[in-house]
Amino acid sequence: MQVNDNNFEPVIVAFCCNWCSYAGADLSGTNRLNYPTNVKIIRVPCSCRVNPMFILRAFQRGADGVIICGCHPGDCHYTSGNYYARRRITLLYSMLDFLGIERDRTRLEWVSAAEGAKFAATMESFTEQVKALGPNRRLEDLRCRKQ
Amino acid sequence: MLMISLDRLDELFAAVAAKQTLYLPADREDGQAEYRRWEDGVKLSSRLNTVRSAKDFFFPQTEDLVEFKMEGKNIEVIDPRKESEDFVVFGVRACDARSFTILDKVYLVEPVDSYYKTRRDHGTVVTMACTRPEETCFCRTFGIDPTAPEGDCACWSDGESLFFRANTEKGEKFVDSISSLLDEGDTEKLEKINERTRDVLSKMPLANLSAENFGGDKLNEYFNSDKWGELSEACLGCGTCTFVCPTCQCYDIRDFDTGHGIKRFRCWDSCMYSDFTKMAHGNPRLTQLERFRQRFMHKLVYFPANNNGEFGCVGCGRCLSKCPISMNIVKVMKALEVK
Amino acid sequence: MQRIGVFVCHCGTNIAATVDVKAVAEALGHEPGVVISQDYQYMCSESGQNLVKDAIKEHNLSGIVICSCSPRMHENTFRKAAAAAGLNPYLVEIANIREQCSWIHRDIATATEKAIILGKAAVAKVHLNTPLTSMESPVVKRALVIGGGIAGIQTALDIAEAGFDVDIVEKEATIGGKMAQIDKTFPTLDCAACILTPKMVEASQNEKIHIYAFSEVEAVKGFVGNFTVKIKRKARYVDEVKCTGCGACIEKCPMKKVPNEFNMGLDNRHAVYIPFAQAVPKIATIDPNYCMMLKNGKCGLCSKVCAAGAIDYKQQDSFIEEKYGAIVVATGFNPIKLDKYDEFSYNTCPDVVTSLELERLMNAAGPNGGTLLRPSDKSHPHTIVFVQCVGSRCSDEKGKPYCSKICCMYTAKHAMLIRDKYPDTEVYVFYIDVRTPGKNFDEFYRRAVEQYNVHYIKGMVGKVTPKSDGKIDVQASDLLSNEQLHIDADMVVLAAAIEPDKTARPLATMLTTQMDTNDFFTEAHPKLRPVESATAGIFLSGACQGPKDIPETVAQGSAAAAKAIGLLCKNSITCNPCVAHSDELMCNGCSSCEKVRPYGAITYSDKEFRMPDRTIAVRRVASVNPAVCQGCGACTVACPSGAMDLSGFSNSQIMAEVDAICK
Amino acid sequence: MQEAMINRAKELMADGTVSRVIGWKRGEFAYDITPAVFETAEEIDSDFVCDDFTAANVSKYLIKESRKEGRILAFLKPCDTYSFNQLIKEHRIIRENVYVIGIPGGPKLDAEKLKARGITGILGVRNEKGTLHIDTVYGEETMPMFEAILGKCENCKSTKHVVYDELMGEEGEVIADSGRFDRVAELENMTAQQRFEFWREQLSKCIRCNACRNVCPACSCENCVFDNPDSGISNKAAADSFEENNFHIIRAFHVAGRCTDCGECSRVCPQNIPLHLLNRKFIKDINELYGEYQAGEDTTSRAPLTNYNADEDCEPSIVHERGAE
Repeated sequence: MQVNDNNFEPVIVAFCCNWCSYAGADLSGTNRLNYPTNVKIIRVPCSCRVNPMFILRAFQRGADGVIICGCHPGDCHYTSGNYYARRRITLLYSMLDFLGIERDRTRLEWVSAAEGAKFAATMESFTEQVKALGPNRRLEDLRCRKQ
Repeated sequence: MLMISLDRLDELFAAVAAKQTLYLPADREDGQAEYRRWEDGVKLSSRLNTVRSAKDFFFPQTEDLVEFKMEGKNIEVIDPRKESEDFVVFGVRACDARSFTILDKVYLVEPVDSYYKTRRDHGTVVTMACTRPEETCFCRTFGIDPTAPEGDCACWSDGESLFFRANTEKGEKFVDSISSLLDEGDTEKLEKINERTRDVLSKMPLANLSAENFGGDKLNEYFNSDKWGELSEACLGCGTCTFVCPTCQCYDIRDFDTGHGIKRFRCWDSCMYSDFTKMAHGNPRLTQLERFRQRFMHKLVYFPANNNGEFGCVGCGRCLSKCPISMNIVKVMKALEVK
Repeated sequence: MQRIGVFVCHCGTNIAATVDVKAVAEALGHEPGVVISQDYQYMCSESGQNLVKDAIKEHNLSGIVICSCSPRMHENTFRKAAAAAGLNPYLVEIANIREQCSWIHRDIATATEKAIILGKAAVAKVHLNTPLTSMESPVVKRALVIGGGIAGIQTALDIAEAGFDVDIVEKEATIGGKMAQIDKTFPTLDCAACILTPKMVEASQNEKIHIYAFSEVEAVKGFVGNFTVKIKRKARYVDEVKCTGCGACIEKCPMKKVPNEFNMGLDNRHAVYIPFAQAVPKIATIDPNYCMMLKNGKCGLCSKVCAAGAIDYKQQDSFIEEKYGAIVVATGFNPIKLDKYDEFSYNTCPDVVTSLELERLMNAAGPNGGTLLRPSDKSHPHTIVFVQCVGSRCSDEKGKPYCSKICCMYTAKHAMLIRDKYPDTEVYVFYIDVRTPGKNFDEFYRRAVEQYNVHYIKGMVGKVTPKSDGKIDVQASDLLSNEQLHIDADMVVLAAAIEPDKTARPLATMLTTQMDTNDFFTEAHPKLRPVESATAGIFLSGACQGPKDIPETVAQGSAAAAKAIGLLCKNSITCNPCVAHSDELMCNGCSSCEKVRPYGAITYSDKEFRMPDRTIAVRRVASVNPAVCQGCGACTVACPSGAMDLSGFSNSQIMAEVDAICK
Repeated sequence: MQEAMINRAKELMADGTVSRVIGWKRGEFAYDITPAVFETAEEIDSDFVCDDFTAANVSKYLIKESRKEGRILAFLKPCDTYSFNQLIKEHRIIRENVYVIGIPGGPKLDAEKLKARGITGILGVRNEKGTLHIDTVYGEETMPMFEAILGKCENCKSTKHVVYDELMGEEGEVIADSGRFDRVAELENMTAQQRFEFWREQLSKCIRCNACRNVCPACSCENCVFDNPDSGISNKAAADSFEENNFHIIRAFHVAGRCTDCGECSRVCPQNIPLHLLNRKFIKDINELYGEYQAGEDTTSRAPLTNYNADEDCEPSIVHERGAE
């Protein structure tokens, strides 16, 4: 069922915390570090703001991959938000895996405000990873599929 | 009567399915039966009381009504219906067959529901007489004879052969389409089986349940009964009874934003839900007691009051076996009945 | 109906070179609700801002989207511009098409396509933005310092200096803390009392400072700028106002065998006592555990001799409640208990002492009047062994995983002082590492080794055994020469690890501040906000945040004071309006949100509600204090019913962005 | 046991300790038991039942009942006490308004397992030494009792009551080797494709009747996100396979760390979807990743999802390292 032609351009949603990862994304821009246009960033105050509903919503609406980026453990602007996020997201990803959704469609990465290069590299590799999987068919809403 | 040997059923189904889609009750792994599209290898279940009723074929749980597409400031309205294909629903019990009569009274009166009507027009209902009723069966309470089912075409099994009788024009067409496979057979054994079925039914726990004291006459008395509180107190407010019910006909209409348009669809609703009939001003039935009462008043009082005494229940027994807390129309009738 | 304006910035060629800004403006102009969409060279310039302001007025805009650089750069600029034009500043959204688009992509077609999608997401979000108003919360111009050691004293003095009232709550009978017990300070060897006591007096005489000694914090309510603190004033059985501190009661008290805590139990005091001569406040305290009068009603001598009539055997604990704008925690430290270190014979041999006990043994006001004598037989010790890292840098459960930081230096000090005063004494120091980062610290240590010939031996002490002849056998290994050593010592001094005071944990719970696993208070940011706790309005001073020497403690005390002063200077605090809020009708009162709140902004109360089924019900519901909430959103996900949502980043706003990006 | 319960209930009502009793009321057949509140000794005498079919967990009803005037007596099976305790922890039940009597648990029986064997026209069921004698209109049928055990009792986690005011019968214990995670592990060891197909087949049966949600003691929200049009994910029917998945994922996630594994969700599912496996997956993950945790065991501990361990918590990438791809 895999549609794996080279023209496949995945839609990738990246939730980035305002204080570290969003700034890290800005830094990769400031340093002109290229990463694929497939990645579209949504700014959230903290990785702990990311509700599993948002992730599922993205897949419903046609995302092929979802990545969450937050401050490194210990560096959360709100001291502990990313620790809660880490548990929640671990369990959610594990559940998606349990339901047979491809593991490589989801990722969580800690990116600091100084890690512009890491941000770009992460997005590059994640996009490649999702591209290799082909379009999300297992967790999409057929009604939302582009015609 | 025309008949076919039971070992030739596959041949029969193949012949039907060659011309139109055929659905029939088939066994599931968990021991329950469900309607399945026939294909090679699908066997007719011995349990005709499927979890979901045959209502699904004419009034599916969700159904797209219309689509809107927006282009700039223009809105394009699209009818999503494709030309419906003919289909056959096989193995419908007498109670379920009667449910179509009830649904027809709702959907085929003016204004006619064209979505429902299209499906009714294209579907042929082939019923089958019951031979092994369950303790939850009480169709006879509503005047249904499980050994003489309605439907476009009825059939009976005597354990060796399957006998056919067309009841309608559509039924005749159905019998014609398979006539090459049918032979004339003797119905003597059949009569005995029907007799035994009726006998078994009279020994069932619910054999003496009567609906004669229900109907529109005692509307206020039933509505104001002090029994509702006790009856509804354990109700979870889930929709199981309504969704397995062959006669529940309520739906909600919702819009779904697909990102590139709007799909307007309808889906089953349940009067047990707290947002049922919620309107701009709020909700007319705010407590579970009122919602619970609505369901049974509708089936036992309002519906017959508006439909020449026809009850909104066919006694199929699904809600009896599926209610998570085992509260059901039989318990309601027994508790409520005013002689 | 929304009337949205879209403004696409060229940023010179920063954006325009890789993104077709005209195409972006054109495409976004077709989005629902968008009534005007234009591009401009430099949107952040004065004229660019005017363009935005004019459009807001001219088109009566209900929301604007700026497609430009990162919101981290100019979000505030455009919010101010919107406000100036009469539009609520929170009806502004930024689409980051520079850092996150034009600067990272090279192909114009794809970059433009992405910019349009980012713009659409911002438009979708702004549709759901609501006007937000920053709340103003008044600040009570009074600070509370919890702990009256050198950290607390310094903080209080600095805050008072700035003109604000400040209260010190000290659980002991006198302020002064650990520093009052110390003999000399490193690396200058000046007398601790000589530099501390003037500060104690200064604090007591400062009319802005009020000292609640022999008191404890009982409860804390409220939030930044507006805390209400209940303080327990423990009964001294002496009227603080009447007592002159003359000491007549102490002289007459027949109960003389009470272990003297101030001297680490190395000598005795009376049942009525003043901890030490320079105590502040200098008020006598009766110890109810030993006072005959309080125990069995027989005595009453002190009451008879007190000319001021200050003795009050019937005194009870009393409580006062006070409001504060800021709270500084300065609860300090204690050496750990050495009960578990049987190998050092601390519990069995009186000549094995801790470093703090040694301070008292050497202090002129100590049990021996400043002459170093063995506690056991009051003889002069000739061989002294110091054992470092007793319980510090310890991997097992007996000790602490961290370095206590001060031990290396005070041991060098002790060794040097002993060698200086008693040159006939041999001093050995067993160490794992000698850590001397700090101004003049390493020079100090080297003096001890080179000038005073202190024997520093890298190695561990395995066992300390008292011998029958009164000597102590110290069995140790020298790691450098790889030898086993036996030293016949007269005294052994253990550098016990230090730990936060036991009162810190319950206090942290009251203050809703965070602690690490060692019970040190956690700072809001380890590098950038080292003297603030994560809870607004709570500041950290001294060793309660981590092991510190005196200069660091004083520095942090002043830093905490500066932060507190910064807060107290304000008449009110402007709160970030992008905070959580709870829909009380949907709240289940399950407390999930309360568990993940980092700032203590969520509280519960029972409220009466008219329920959907017409009944009146009392329900437990959460409410968020917008002055305390910092808007992280942890609670919104913990809440299963979705009652908790975050202004500015609401569920529906984020989902609208998701939808726009994915379609 | 039933008689002892009836006597004790009447005693407690007579001496004024309680004013009402929540338990189970007999139905038309041998198995159709309804949870019910009894207000008089007569009602109890005539209708109160506690037998092989009284499987329903009455804890959730106590949210409402404990807020009514007067104290209510609740008979709780071991598994029910976990739900009860969890609801106490979440401040949903007012403890002092409930008098809890711990009663022995199951195994309870599942009438559907009788019917799945073709046994129908059931008039009565007798349980004799591990064999069920089922009296039907078609004659007597027998089957081994263990084959009729209700799904939720098959891997009982504990026969211990974690909360009660009074205990009837022997106190049990936590069953360490219940094997309740075996099926989850089996699924984990399948390929992603097989898991996907398994769950598609199961979840496509869902009719969104909400029975699982409405019976669930952990799903006690005033207003469920799936009913709330403002939540953005409300829906009434699973109009697409995504919504079938979404509902069950979100529901399991919302009760993760709170679900006591009482098994009511699977018991009430009219389509026999093994919903408890989703909850057990979360419980298994929590136990393995964050340390053993049993929701409802106590009323004070911090739930795994409202807690963290800064140094020891694993990264989400652990998903890549576990089980089959």
